[in-house]
Amino acid sequence: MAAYQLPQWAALAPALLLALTGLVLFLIDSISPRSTDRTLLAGTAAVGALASLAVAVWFTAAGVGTPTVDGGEGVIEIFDGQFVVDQLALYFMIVVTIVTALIVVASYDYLAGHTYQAEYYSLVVLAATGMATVAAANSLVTIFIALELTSLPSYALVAILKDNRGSVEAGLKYFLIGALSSAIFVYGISLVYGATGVLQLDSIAEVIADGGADGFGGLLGLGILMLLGGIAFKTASVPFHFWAPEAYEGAPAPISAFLSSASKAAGFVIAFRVFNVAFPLGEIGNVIGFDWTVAFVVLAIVTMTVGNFAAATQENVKRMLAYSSIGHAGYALIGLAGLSADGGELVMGAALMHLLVYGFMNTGAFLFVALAEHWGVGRTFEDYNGLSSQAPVACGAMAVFLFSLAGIPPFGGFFSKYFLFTGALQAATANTAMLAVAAALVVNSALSLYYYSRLVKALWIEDPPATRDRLGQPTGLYAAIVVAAVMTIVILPGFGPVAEAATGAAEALVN
Amino acid sequence: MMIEALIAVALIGALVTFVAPNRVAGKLAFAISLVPAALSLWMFTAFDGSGNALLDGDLAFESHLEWIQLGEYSIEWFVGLDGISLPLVVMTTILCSLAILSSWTPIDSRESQFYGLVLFIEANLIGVFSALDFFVWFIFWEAVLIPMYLLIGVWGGPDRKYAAIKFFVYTNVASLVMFGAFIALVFGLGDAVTSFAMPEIADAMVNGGVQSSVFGIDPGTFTALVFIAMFLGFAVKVPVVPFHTWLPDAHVQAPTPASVLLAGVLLKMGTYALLRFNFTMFPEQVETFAVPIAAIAVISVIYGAMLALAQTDLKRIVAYSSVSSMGYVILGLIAYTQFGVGGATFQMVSHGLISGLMFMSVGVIYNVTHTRSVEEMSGLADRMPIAVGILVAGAFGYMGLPLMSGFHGEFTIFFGAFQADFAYAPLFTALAMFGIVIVAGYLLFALQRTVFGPYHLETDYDVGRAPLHDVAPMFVLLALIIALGVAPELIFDMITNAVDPILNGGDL
Amino acid sequence: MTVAVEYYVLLSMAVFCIGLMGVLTRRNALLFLMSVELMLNAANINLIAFAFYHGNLTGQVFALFTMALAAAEVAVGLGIILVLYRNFRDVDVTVPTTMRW
Amino acid sequence: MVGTGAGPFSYAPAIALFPLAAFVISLVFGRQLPKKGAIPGIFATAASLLFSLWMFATVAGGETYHETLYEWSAGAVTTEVGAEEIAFSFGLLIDPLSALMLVIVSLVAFLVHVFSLGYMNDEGETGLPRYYASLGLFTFSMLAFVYADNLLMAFMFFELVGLCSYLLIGFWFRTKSAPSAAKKAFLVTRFGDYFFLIGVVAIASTFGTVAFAGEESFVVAAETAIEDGTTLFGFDAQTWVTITGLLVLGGVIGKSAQFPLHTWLPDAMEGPTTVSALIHAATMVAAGVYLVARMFGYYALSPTALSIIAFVGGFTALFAATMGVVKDDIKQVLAYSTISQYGYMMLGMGVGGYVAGVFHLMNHAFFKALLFLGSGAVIVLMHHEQDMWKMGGLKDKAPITYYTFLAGALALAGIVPFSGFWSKDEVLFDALIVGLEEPVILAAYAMGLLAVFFTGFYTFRMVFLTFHGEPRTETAEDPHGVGWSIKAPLVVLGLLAALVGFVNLAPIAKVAGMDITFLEYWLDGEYGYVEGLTYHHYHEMVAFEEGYIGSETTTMLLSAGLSLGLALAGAFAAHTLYNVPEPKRHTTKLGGAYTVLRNNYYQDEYQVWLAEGLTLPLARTADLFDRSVIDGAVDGVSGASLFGSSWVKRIQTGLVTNYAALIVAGFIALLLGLGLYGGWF
Repeated sequence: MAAYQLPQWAALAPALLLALTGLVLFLIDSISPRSTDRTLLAGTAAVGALASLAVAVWFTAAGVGTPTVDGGEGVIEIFDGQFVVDQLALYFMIVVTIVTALIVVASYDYLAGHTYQAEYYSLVVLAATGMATVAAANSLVTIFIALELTSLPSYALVAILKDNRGSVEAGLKYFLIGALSSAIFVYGISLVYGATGVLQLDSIAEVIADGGADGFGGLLGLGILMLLGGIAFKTASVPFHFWAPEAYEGAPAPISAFLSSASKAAGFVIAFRVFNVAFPLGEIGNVIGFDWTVAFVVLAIVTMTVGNFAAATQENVKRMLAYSSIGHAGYALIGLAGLSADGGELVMGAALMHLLVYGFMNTGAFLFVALAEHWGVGRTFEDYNGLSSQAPVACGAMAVFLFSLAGIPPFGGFFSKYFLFTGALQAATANTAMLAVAAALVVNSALSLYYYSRLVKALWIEDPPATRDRLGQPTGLYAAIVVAAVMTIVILPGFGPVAEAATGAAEALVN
Repeated sequence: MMIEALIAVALIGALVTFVAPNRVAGKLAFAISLVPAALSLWMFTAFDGSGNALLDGDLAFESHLEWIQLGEYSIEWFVGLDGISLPLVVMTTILCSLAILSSWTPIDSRESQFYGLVLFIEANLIGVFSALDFFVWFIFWEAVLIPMYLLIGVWGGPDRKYAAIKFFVYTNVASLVMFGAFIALVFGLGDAVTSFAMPEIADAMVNGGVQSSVFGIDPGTFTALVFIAMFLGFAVKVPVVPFHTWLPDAHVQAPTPASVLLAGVLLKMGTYALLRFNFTMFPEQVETFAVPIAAIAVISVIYGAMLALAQTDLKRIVAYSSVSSMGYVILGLIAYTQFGVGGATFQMVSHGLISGLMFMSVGVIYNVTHTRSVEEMSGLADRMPIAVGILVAGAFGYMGLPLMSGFHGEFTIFFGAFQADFAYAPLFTALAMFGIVIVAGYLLFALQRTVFGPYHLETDYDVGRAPLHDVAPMFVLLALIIALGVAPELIFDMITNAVDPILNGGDL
Repeated sequence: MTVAVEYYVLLSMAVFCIGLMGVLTRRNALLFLMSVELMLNAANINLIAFAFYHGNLTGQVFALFTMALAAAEVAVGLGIILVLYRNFRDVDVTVPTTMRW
Repeated sequence: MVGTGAGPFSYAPAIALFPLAAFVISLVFGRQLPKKGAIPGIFATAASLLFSLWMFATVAGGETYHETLYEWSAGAVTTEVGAEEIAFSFGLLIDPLSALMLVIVSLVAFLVHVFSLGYMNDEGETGLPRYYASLGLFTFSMLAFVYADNLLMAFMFFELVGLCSYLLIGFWFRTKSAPSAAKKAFLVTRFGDYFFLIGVVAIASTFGTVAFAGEESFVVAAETAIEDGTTLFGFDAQTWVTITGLLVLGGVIGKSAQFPLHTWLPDAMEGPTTVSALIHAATMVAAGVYLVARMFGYYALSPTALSIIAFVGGFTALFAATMGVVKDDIKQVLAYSTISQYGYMMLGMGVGGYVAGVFHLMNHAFFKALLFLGSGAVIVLMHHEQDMWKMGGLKDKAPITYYTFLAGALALAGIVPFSGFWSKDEVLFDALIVGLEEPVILAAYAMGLLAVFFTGFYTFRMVFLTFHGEPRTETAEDPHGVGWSIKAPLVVLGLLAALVGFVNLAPIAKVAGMDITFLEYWLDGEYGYVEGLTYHHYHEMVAFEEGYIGSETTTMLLSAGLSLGLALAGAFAAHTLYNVPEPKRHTTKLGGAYTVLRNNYYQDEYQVWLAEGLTLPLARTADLFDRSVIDGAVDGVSGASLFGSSWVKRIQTGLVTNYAALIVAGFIALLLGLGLYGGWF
């Protein structure tokens, strides 16, 4: 098995490859600062992203991170445990790199005639690097650093359209809320450190298990809550979601896609890892008086409800998608809410699946908005009326994304959403509070059905306005959209491996 | 692999049609749709199954394929046919071909997309009736929504957007409720089941059922709650009063072929699911809730018929009468006797054909008159004798005229329900039977006003004879209706053979 | 003579809350930013104090990281505030409200 | 003596299938054929007639036939009497009764087909293929109904003849009135059939069989149940039999146009006169009474049911006769007389006078067909004028029509020795002897007797107004001629009307002690018979006492003289009033009564009110309720959630400081909540 011969640190290859790509882009930029050779820049970025995707997939296939008992290579620890490369890490690296690749390809057209090309791509790739690193980070330190590595480029990216007030406003709000949240996050870290005296996740768990943190219950609990706050910001969960609608609406559409899919995923990997590894259920209950799942039950319900309800009556398509992505964050949170001392890999696995599928369908949806902005047809539902008559393929793809987001077969979103539902119900057999979550899921997906189909209606049913000049077919955007659509469809029949990987990753973490 | 072949042909055909040029789309789609029709007819002759698919009967055309391992539960591609599902599959394929034929005239825009969607629906409908793993079944069940939503929304009438979204959301919410209830049930069964295969679950339910309490609810209550939730979930699809209001809107707005499929097949999905899940897996609860359900059935019959009586739009009339007819089916199911359940299943097929015929006739009338209002036309028989002749025949079929399939369906249902076990069964039956008077009332009224009397038309069109490809499908349906009416045992035997295990707790 | 760790915690909490109040009340972007810095430093106080309390260096090291990142954050922040000023002729964070609801 | 499939009976199915073939042929090729499909119809009915006669002869030869031909549905049941299995099938039962009826039906059908050649074809009528196809379908259904061997099969063809009646009444669909009349006919009979169907279902699920004859017939099952005192559906067997019997009777009352479901028949005259003759006089309307005769054994078990039948019959006889008095339209008069005559048959059946009922059924079939065809001829003469006041003096212009019509009239009025007299007298006699013991029956008898007078009156009023006196219009001056195809059937029927009564001269037989009551012997199985379906058997079963005034013979002579006298009185009254050169509208002298009769006792009004004044508004209310409340609830839910949405999104004020505040607030809320939950403070 090739993975053997490689040195330990090579297990981080996906992240490293991304970092390398970022540096290469800087290099290109410094060689020809004025260069707007889109093909070269986008190409490099895409190659880098795809390369790291390939590596991540290869590692997974080769069984890196798979427990040796299952005939895998076992979890690989780097820098004595600051980083771990397990199934979860690789899984999320795959998600991140997929999204990165898609949006980089899409940006090829979106940034046409735009300055700061090189900066744009390098920032994107650096942010991706951060996310990939987050996936593997196993200590609050590394997590925080990787998180910032993700956030800082994102702030800049959102605001990159310097002469567009929307973009700037979005950047500002994103940044301010981001700063606030990271401050809270760090403070949370400090409190946890105070309570336990260590920052590496598994050591925290040990300390808690040994009762080293007894007596610091309140301190630890407050710390955990603050960590939760920082994570909620990344995953755009209530109440830390306020930045999301504006940021997504104002930012360039590919960046919105990037943030709402990859960045969200990064947030979730932290959540999964930190809470499962550092604060194992049951033991943590003895210290702080309750299991943190309660917090997630509340967050999940509130988040999905706020997201979907706010989305229902939006007029601006991008903003609707923004709110819907908040709603989906709520769905994914079920993965944590449903956990319990004795397992719950099903529900968490479902959450992982959802994040992967979401990586395709949501990215695709935002990329369609990017396409619409590229066409300059406008931002509201009315402006989208009857686009199908002029661009059937793209609109078909968009219909696929929307129906998939609504969780209707034969698209990937169906399985992930209904598995989440299933998982929630299974968890409910142990923890009745989950019934409320399941109920909320029903209500919300009914509502989401309404506003998603509203957009389908605009695209396919409404008649196009008389005055609309014919629309171009930008290669990159189309390619990205079509790929996303195809993946969204074929992932349904091919769900076996996905489910396997997800549940495997979850299992490794939960038990 | 026959079933896969059916579905594959329809799916591929859908894709091909979707990219085909509009001119040829209609003919192409029709040609393609003949393949599944022929195949299913062959399957009908080659059918060698016996017993009930869920209660370890011998399936015909069975096939398994490992798919997904979800925690300790496995999901597999599992399809097969028994005496209940086969007739429905055949009906579906035939009805789809005819629906395509009948849409040559009315559909004059975005043809390739239209016919593509129809074929896509066909694929899913076949899947619904043949899938035996819950998730596979549920995929097909839900996948029907999208094409129907678009068919109504894009090619529908003036108020189509409202109707489409109402249909879409309403039925999907129902599915969610049903899904949740069923999954909860599966978990409630605990280690008894290790997959979502319906036969396994049905077996666990019939022998033993839920043992330990779930969600802190004791097993009995829990099972009852699940039963109710699933019944409500399906009741929307059927639809049963008071969950029927999406139906008239959808029907009135939908284009003719969509109405044909909606009334002909989609409603049967609801009753079929009721039979497969509620009435197969919950024998005890069926007895417990017999009286209320029977009451609901009677209300659906009478109330639906009364509503039909009040309408002046031909399509609305037929739509509400479908509600009424579905009430008969529910009555037959709840009777829980061989004739009752068998008759209900027979009635599913029969009503599929007859309502299809009715909607086609109304469609043909609409094509030439461009109105569906009873007030705005009269004496059409003067101008289009053949089409009207078929319409009249269909109407009498709807009234349950002997020697037409409707009579056998209704009579067996009544007969089966009259001797049912639950309290006042004869009374309920007698009440429900009054539907046959009301149905005659509103249909004859409509006929008198529209096709008889001196020729007159409010809209400024002149009525001529309908083209062959409009009339031909109606002839085919009429032939089938009479065939099933004269020789019901064509399908009734295999149906009862598949129904018996349900009533005898699993054994043939 | 050493001061009990509780007092450090109290101090940091106080600083944190001051920063928070600043965030909530200040409309000027720069002051907003400074308040955030205060909160970060509150965290640093904690870290160092606890490092001393637990007798390991992890906290102190992490404090260094935090400062560095804070600096980076400020850099990006100032950039954004700059373009903010260019677009809105103001650094009042309550001015840009083109996107709402 | 029940024969096997061998022999002539194996051809029995053909009797019904010939007309079916004719139906298909006329429907498909009618346009191309000469005479537009009349020919196949004539040949088919002729063939059916021949085969029927053959069957008749065979039965006379002492054989009968009871065979299941085709089982179309079978399954397991749980019946009250414990039967486990039931099979629904098509089968033939050819016994004296059905054989006789076969002949009647096929004969009249044949004659009507011939008559149609003259009546329909000459007028350049359109849609003739439809006409002949419907006639063929009707003949098929009617014949199949006649020799159906089980109740369900009977019901099915009972429904089918209803369909044909609908189609034929509505033959002239371009008018407004015909379709409406057709609808009314079907609906009213359907209302009766509703009860019939319940009856069928009830009987089937009670006894697990619907067979008319044989050991496993429901009649036998019912007998045993009553003997064993079984409880059926919570009633004692006797009551349950009565209930089910009455349910079936619902269908009978509908089809045979008995009160209160008689209203459709007069309207049904909108159809071609030939149709009225065939369907609405001779055959289909007879189906009801025939059904009673067919399952007489079942009714015989329940005196209650019988007396109800009798009373309804007697009442209808009088009720309809009175209305017939004031009608001006010749077909209307005949329509009401039809209703009234079927009342007599019901009366006969109800009092256990099985033979009498069937006898009158047969006679009526002939003379009423004759009268209708005759009126058809008159209508041809009068260029489709039906108002008797516009006629007069046709006697000399159309002698054949006149004399045949007269024969029919005499039979209808019940004047010796025409057929009607014998049968009607027998009915009344049976009613009287039972009535002397049963007051209800006596009332029924009284009404029937009274009706005789009115019958005589309106019949001869019709004759005189139509044929006697001076012509009152130009068309009456020189009428349109009629061809052989019209005359021939009239002659045949005229002879039958005059002579057929001699097959059962009960009074003479009694007086002279001769064995000449052939029909009685026939129905009594002197020739061929099926076990349990004989007059004797019925007679024993019927629980009625019989009483006599003096001896049986005196009673009989008494009743005969009474009815004859009344008939003559009626005829004489008509003679004095209307047999004058210039008759007046004396009926107007009746004053208030006239308007009531004219409006048919407001029967239609209240039934129309039930349909349009009650049901329709009810339906409209339901519709309103549906749209407002039920659908309103559905839309309300979505409206509410959208309102909620528009409210929720307001949190997003766009002010970043508010966001910060909200975040902190939310965080603190979470903190407090969980803190309390976790017991930190």
